Amino acid sequence: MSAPPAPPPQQHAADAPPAERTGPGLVRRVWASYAFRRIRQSVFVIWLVATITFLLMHFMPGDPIQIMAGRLNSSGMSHEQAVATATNIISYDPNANVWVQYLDFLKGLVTFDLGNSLTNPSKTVFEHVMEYLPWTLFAVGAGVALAIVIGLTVGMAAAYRRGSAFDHAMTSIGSFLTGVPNYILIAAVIVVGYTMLGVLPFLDMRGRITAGVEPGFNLVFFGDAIFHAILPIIAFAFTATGSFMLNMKAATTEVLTEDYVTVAQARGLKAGRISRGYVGRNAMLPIIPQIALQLGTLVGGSIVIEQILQYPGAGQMLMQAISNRDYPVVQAAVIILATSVVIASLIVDLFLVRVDPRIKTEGQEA
Amino acid sequence: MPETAKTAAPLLRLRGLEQVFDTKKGPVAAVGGVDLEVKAGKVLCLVGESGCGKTTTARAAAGITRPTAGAVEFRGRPLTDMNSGEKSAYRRAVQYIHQDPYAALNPTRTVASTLTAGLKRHGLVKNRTEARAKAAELLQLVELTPPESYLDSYPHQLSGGQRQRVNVARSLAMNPELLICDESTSMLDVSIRVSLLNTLGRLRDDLDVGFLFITHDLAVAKYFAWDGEIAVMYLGKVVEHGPTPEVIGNPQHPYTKALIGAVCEPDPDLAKANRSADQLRSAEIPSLTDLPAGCAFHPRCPAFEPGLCDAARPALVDTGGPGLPTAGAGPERRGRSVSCHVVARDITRTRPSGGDRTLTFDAVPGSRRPGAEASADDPTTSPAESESSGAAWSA
Amino acid sequence: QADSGDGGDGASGKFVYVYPFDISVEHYNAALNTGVLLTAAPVAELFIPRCAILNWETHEWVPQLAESVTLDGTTLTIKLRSGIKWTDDADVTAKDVVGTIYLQKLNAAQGTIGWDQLVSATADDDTTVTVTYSEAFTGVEHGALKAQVLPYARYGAWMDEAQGLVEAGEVQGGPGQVTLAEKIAAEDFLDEDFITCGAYKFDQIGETVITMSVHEGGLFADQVKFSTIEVQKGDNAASVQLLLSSAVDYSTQVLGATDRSTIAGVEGLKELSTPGYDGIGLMLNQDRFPEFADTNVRKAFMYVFDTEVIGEIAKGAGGYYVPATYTGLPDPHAEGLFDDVELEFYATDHAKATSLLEEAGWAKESDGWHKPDGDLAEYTIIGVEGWTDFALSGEQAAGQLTEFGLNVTYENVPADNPWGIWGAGDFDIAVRQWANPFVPYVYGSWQMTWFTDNSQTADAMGMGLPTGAVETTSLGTVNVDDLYLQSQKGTEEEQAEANKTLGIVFNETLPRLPLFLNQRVSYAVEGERVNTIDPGSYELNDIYFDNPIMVRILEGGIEPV
Amino acid sequence: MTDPILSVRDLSIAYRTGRKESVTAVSGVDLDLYEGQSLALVGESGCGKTTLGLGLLRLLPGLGEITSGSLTYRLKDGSRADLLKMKKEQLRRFRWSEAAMVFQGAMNAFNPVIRIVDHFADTLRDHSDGKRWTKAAVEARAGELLETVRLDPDRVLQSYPHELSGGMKQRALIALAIALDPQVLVLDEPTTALDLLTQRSIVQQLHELRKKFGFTMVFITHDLGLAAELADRVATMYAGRVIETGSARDIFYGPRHPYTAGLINAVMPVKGERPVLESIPGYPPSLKAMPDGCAFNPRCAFATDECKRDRVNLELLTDRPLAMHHSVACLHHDRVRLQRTAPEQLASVAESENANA
Amino acid sequence: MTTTLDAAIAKPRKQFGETFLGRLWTGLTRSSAGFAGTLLVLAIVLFSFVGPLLVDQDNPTDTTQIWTEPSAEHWLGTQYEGKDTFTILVNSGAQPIWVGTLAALMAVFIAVALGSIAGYFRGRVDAVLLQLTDVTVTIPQFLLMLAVVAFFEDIPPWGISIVVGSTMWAFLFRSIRAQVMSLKEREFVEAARLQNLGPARIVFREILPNMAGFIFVNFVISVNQAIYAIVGLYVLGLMPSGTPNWGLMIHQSWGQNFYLNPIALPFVVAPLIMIVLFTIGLVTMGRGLDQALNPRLRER
Ligand SMILES: Nc1ncnc2c1ncn2[C@@H]1O[C@H](COP(=O)(O)OP(=O)(O)OP(=O)(O)O)[C@@H](O)[C@H]1O
Ligand SMILES: Nc1ncnc2c1ncn2[C@@H]1O[C@H](COP(=O)(O)OP(=O)(O)OP(=O)(O)O)[C@@H](O)[C@H]1O
Ligand SMILES: [Mg+2]
Ligand SMILES: [Mg+2]
Ligand code: NI
Repeated sequence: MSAPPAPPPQQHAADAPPAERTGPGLVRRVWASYAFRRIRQSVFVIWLVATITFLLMHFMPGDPIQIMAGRLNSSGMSHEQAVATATNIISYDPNANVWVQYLDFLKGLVTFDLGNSLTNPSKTVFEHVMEYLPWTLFAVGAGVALAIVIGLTVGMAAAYRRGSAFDHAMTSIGSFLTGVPNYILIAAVIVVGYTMLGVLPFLDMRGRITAGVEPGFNLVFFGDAIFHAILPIIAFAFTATGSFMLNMKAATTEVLTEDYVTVAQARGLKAGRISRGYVGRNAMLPIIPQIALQLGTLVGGSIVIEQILQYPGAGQMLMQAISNRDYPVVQAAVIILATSVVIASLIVDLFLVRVDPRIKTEGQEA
Repeated sequence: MPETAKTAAPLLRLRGLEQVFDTKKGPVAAVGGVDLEVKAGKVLCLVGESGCGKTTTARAAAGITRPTAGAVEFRGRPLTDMNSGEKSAYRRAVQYIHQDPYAALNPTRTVASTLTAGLKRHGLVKNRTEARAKAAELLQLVELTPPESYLDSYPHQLSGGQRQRVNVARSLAMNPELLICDESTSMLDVSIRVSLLNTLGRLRDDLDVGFLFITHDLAVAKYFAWDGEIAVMYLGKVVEHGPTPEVIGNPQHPYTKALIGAVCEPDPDLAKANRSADQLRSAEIPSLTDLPAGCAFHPRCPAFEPGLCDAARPALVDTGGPGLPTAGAGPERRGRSVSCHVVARDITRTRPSGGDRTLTFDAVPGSRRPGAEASADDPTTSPAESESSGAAWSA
Repeated sequence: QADSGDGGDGASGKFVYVYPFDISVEHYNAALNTGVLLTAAPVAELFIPRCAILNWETHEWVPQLAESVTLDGTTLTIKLRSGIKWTDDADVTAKDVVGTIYLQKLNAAQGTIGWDQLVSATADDDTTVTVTYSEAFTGVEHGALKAQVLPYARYGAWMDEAQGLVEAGEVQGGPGQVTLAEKIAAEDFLDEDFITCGAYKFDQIGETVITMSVHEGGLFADQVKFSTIEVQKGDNAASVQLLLSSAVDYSTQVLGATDRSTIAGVEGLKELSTPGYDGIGLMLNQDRFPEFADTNVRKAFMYVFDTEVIGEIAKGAGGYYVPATYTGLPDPHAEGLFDDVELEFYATDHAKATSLLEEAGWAKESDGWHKPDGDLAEYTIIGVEGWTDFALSGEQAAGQLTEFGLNVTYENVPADNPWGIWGAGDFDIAVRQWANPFVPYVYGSWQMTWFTDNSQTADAMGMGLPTGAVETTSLGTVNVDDLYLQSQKGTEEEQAEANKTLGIVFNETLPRLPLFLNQRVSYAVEGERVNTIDPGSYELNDIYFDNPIMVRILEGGIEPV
Repeated sequence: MTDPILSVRDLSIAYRTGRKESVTAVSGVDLDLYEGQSLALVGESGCGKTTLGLGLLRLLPGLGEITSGSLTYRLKDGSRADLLKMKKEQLRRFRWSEAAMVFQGAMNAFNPVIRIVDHFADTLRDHSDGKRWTKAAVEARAGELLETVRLDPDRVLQSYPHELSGGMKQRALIALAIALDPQVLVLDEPTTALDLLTQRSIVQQLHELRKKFGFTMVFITHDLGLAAELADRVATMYAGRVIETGSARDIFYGPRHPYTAGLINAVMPVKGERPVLESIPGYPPSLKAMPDGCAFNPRCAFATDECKRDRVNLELLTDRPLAMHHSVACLHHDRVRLQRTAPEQLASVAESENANA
Repeated sequence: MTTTLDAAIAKPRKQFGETFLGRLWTGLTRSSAGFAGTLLVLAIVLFSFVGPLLVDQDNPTDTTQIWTEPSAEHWLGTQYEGKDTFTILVNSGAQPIWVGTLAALMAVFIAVALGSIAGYFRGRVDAVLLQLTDVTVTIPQFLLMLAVVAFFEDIPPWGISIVVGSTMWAFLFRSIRAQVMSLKEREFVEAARLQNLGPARIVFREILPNMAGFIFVNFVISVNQAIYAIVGLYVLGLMPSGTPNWGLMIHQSWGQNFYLNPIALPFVVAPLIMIVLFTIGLVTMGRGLDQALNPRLRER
């Protein structure tokens, strides 16, 4: 028989709840280590993503000089001169040692200095990416925000009226929105709104802002930025709205069957309090991680949307950088995107801990 | 009671079984040193509150988990020493029946295919026809007749009791010598529970199958293990162990007493009479990660004596018992054992020469029937200590 | 920039042009040859002028910053106009021009006609620049005259460094040049004003619109009739839309057939069509398939094609023209040169193609044409991913050959480095340009025909086309290498003679299969803001290299309503 | 005492299972509950106990529907009201202040993301009738209530539900249930998921609370022992119907329905000798395929053709006051015998009680 | 006794309604929406695979017939080369459909294989695979595809399937793994383990059949996602433009501004409608299946 453990402090108060023994200090310690573990894991994922991106870029065929030369050539420069011009701009050594490059790259990663864009060497890659990314983040963010507002309310309403015509209609719309590619939907919107009906000033809406509007903290600028971003926002909102709607409906349906909701009704609580404090709050919990996931996939999927909508955001830039073989930009963009996805999910996790008290003590499985 | 003196090794023996789980909150000693044995055709019933380690013990006995210390021996052979042939024999001889009859059956497979999978796998049948015939036979054995109306059913087409019977049939397919039933009847309704227990009892008697029977329901334990033994577990340890009629009718450990006292009997008059029965000092079970010092039960124990109970862990000591040899703590020991300082002390104090058992605290609360006081058999003991095995009403 | 309102005498109104710029990546460092805001656009003539512009019809220089230009033997004398000012108020002087020339010379690719031969440039005084060449040449002065002149005030340090390097014998790719190029590439001057000396200067640079106002003291500022030039950002789609709503006056975007039909109904729309100096043709890899050496086979292929259809599909109606002669020269070059020779004209004629192939020993069987050695003839035509006219031409050509019974498929190669593929001879048949879009000198076409993509070195065979000794029926064995030199450097008569001979050789041996020539079409909307938009005497000028409308604006030949 | 506090007449409840199909989970139930009584609803799993319990407060889930009957309560102000005719807001006010319910598996009765004290606050505030419940007032009231169920308010109030053990949650829920001093308390299997010892302490507390507050109780369980422990009266349900009602002693010592008798025969006692138990043969019918006549007839030893033909209604067996009657729905109730008979003196007690009535 | 046993043996093993296919069938036909979705999918598959056999494949370039209006001869008019738009449309569905299906098959196969391994055996393999999915999920899918497409230059259609499939599996992997993990802990699996049925048999006979519905539904969803990705690649113009297909039509419509021209609308709209119909079909079919095959929904 093993030796008995050191006697704990005498504490035999009736009904001493188990949590008391762990004490706040321990909880905080565990909590801290959980956060630490999550962060360490995130850093590892970012490193892996960076390395994979580096390798992909490194072994991707195609020479940025030749590609730029091709562009110059087709815009009216002789082939020789085009190559010379491209060489003048792009300092790129295709034969450099992989390891040296990789180590440089890692060093750059740590020091946040990934060098300059190949095709536009006067800018650091971060500057370059930041030129575009905020616009996409703005559009995606606004789209997701819109989707959250619409999707969650409609989804919840549908769950409340399960089986009604409203529910069937909304569920169909939700499946439609999630099922049909968002770029197809937005293309259809353009064709119908612009080409067929002529009510959508699509061509004026392209780009980020209208000429003459100075960026700044004023209504005109924001109004204009929104005017230009409205189609991307709608496009991004499409899928997200659909999936939030369906998920929210499912989650709400699930929560509605929970005992505590029935109990709340039995308690004669007001309907509004039940739907907000009891149903909504709990149904939201599983949606929150999906919001982060949606943000990630939408930013990733912005390539096609921005292409169709001619919205110069991160997707277009990425596409451009890839076809130009502007490796540093691609790397930086991917790393920034990956990092933001990772950070978003980290934030969501940490946020969930705040809104769902159950996680703090039990759910450390992650 | 077919008596004693079997020298052969018991079917299953647990020796100092310990199971410590590593959890985020620290090590959890779910089972902390359990010695038990089950003999062929006999029932050993394990009872105790939720979380006391019954399932963990059973799973280790079934070889599902590997204990962190101690040994599981099958027919005298420790599991760890077995070669693959022995191991597979052991696997077949020891079958496990789960608690939840719904979850234990694969919803995508028919009864027939559930029953024949093991048969086919172990080459116990030659072909499909034979397998099916065997399956039908098994269904009859567990009283699912006519078998053909069940063979091609899916689990969701069966009721809970029927499913549990299929589970039993599946384990019988392996010709088991030992059935480990983990709360196998607790999800069933009373009437169905009885009939299943009766079926299991028939298997025990007719097929000489041994049972490690786990339940938290003392009534079930009493009903099914009347001829066998009961071991009461508390926080990973056996606190009382003995023949069923003894343990139920004359519990010694305060915990066992509390358990028996807490049972609600289907008898309104009896219930009314015992309404004011004693309470434990605390209703909460301590956490396994943070066990109280000394006797793990002391924070709740009505017989708690400061300085004695919270100092050291009590050992499971033999207290003897009527008609059972008290000497020789060897494997053939059939006496009662209790792990309680107070009981141990009182035995040595009042019975230096081996007299009668005496307790200094209230005996089982709640077994007093109005007007039944008169049958107290020993005026020197506490007035509460009343009936031994006297049945107030019988069949 | 303090704006003075309208500049030139009586200048008023607005001229709107559309061009796909992108201020989020473009910069103001004009010493860099690419990525500079609007300097590659035709509208650059209006704000960052050159010494002279070429009149493509007469091959005469139209002086711009220069007052006069004379090439005397190997010496080019540029006399600059005086009194022209940069937007930073400094005078435009010879020093600016010399510095510009050295920067260009140092950064120019080796082998570039005009820069290779340039020895030195000197500022004789404030307005006189003398450029010395190592040898005389048709169009040798092209590079020096057509460089956009940069202000010494901003680029002086680099200009001096370039001059020093050139004088030290440094060429493009040398270590000094590379260092300087990197230094230049790392600068964008986005925080400073763009210093220019043209008739207009930047007023507002917005994301989608750039406006320019008259730059008093700038070149021709007194002549221009518009007070504002507006450049709308727009790719094809946008320019179509802008044209539809008459929001622009002039567009040089290359529009497809569909776009053209979209805008057809716009009021006041004017198509300005100029014969191009290049076109699309096919290269046959003679190194890989010796049977292509047989001129009968080449001719047979040529007779199979319905080039009208191919041009129509690839470029749309009006976007192409079928050459008047199959001499390897665009119509403006060929005009009058071959009046006295009888040239074969390759119009669609399957019967003729059949007989030519049979003559070459080919035979048509159920599975297609078989080569003289009995093997089935199977070829793949390659185009370039994303180069739509190539892809469409290649697809159509392959389709037509297939219809004729040849097993020909079409495939795209990535746009990474098609020159690498062509140069290496890594193709059966490739879609490729023929003639030469950049300069209106005939030898450019010959270079493209015989030498570009045909270096014939062991690791880069190209087409595998012989040039030292070419068999012809009417002229016997001809040395194309020699003739090519004559067409560049000889006297005018010698050049003409050589060109004529080479034309005949081309016509008989078809070193490339010419499918069609590009017609350059641009669009103007008249009557909205602008009276008439007309190229005037610069009808033949290429819209990208010496845009006639821009010259006319500078001359004051185009006026607001 | 003549006026029942709750009166159920011919109550039927159905669940929609498909677009056009539905199953009747509770059919034609008549029940009267008199002030201060505690009634146990017993029966096998799936017989409709929970459904009936929920129905008593009109709390049926979306797919459930009361298809017929009436449900009248005598309210605190003495008036009677038919629950089925109440408007939404009326119903809301009725719930918890007139009748509260403690649910099966109280584990999930609390909203996991808000603290216990907030549950009290929500309840009190939504039934405040204009009174402002400050935080302090809520805490004081909740603390008081928790103390009546022997919970430490300092600890429990600020806890999240998952931080409490099952027993604590159950007690907290009981405290919450009596927050508005309801007249009727419906408890659905309040102890099923709990350990024996915890169960015992809860039972104890229910006794105390009942003594203190005197509420009327409907107690749903399939554990007959618990029913014996807590109930004054017992109603046995089988396949959606109440087939026997009577005082606890009637039911436990003299059941008159073969099913009730079967149930009691199948109960294993802990104390006393080990009897040989017999089970009721067969399995309960599926709601979708109810046998004609008496639903129990396929399992019944006494079944005759008549049983298989006609629905059998409750029949009053005694001429005691209505509050204490014994009724059974069986044509052969006189043939039903409990296998183990009650001890003589007890049997006589039971008989005398019957005789007195 | 023997007679009853014989009777038992003689009984047919399974009724159709209880087999997986049977449940699939009922799932597809039970709800009218699911049935309609299935019909829609079938219709488009037929249109795209059988249609080309029925339609005259001779669709010559005809410069005199560019952008004509729909007519009896040209149901959807003609396009920019004067070819019949309808013929192009008929030929455009096959590739996205089979490439998408192949990609989905691949994604599902990888996800199921790796997911079962990771979920069943856990341990280091699981940790590595999880890390891998973390990474794959973190890198934008399109970027991965772009890189691979660029890497392999001239990529054949089945290659695209592989590319798309191999970037798509990660999401499914997680849910399969989670399901296997939870199923593994289910008591019937433990029961099978106690009967020594062997890991392969347990995974394939005990665990996977319980996920068959889930897997199938996810397959349908994956087809949808694969088509999203593949058509997207075409729309971006990154794919060889050989065979006609919906994505290419959209690419041309946008790249060459056909969408601005009302006369080109049939050409522009036709592929959009086809994709919308096909995806709606898949989605409703998936929902119908989900209802039929998801045990949670089924047992209600
Ligand atoms: N895999 C495991 N990891 C960590 N702790 C475990 C594990 N399995 C069981 N435990 C803990 O061990 C203790 C004993 O559990 P066990 O399941 O054996 O109890 P039990 O007596 O069967 O309870 P019940 O009556 O509820 O079935 C519990 O506290 C439980 O939380
Ligand atoms: N939401 C529902 N939809 C359809 N049928 C239901 C629903 N809820 C319950 N039922 C059915 O109604 C019958 C009565 O169920 P109920 O929950 O009232 O039984 P119970 O007596 O409380 O059983 P238990 O003892 O298991 O709690 C059961 O047959 C059940 O299957
Ligand atoms: Mg257990
Ligand atoms: Mg219930
Ligand atoms: Ni003790």
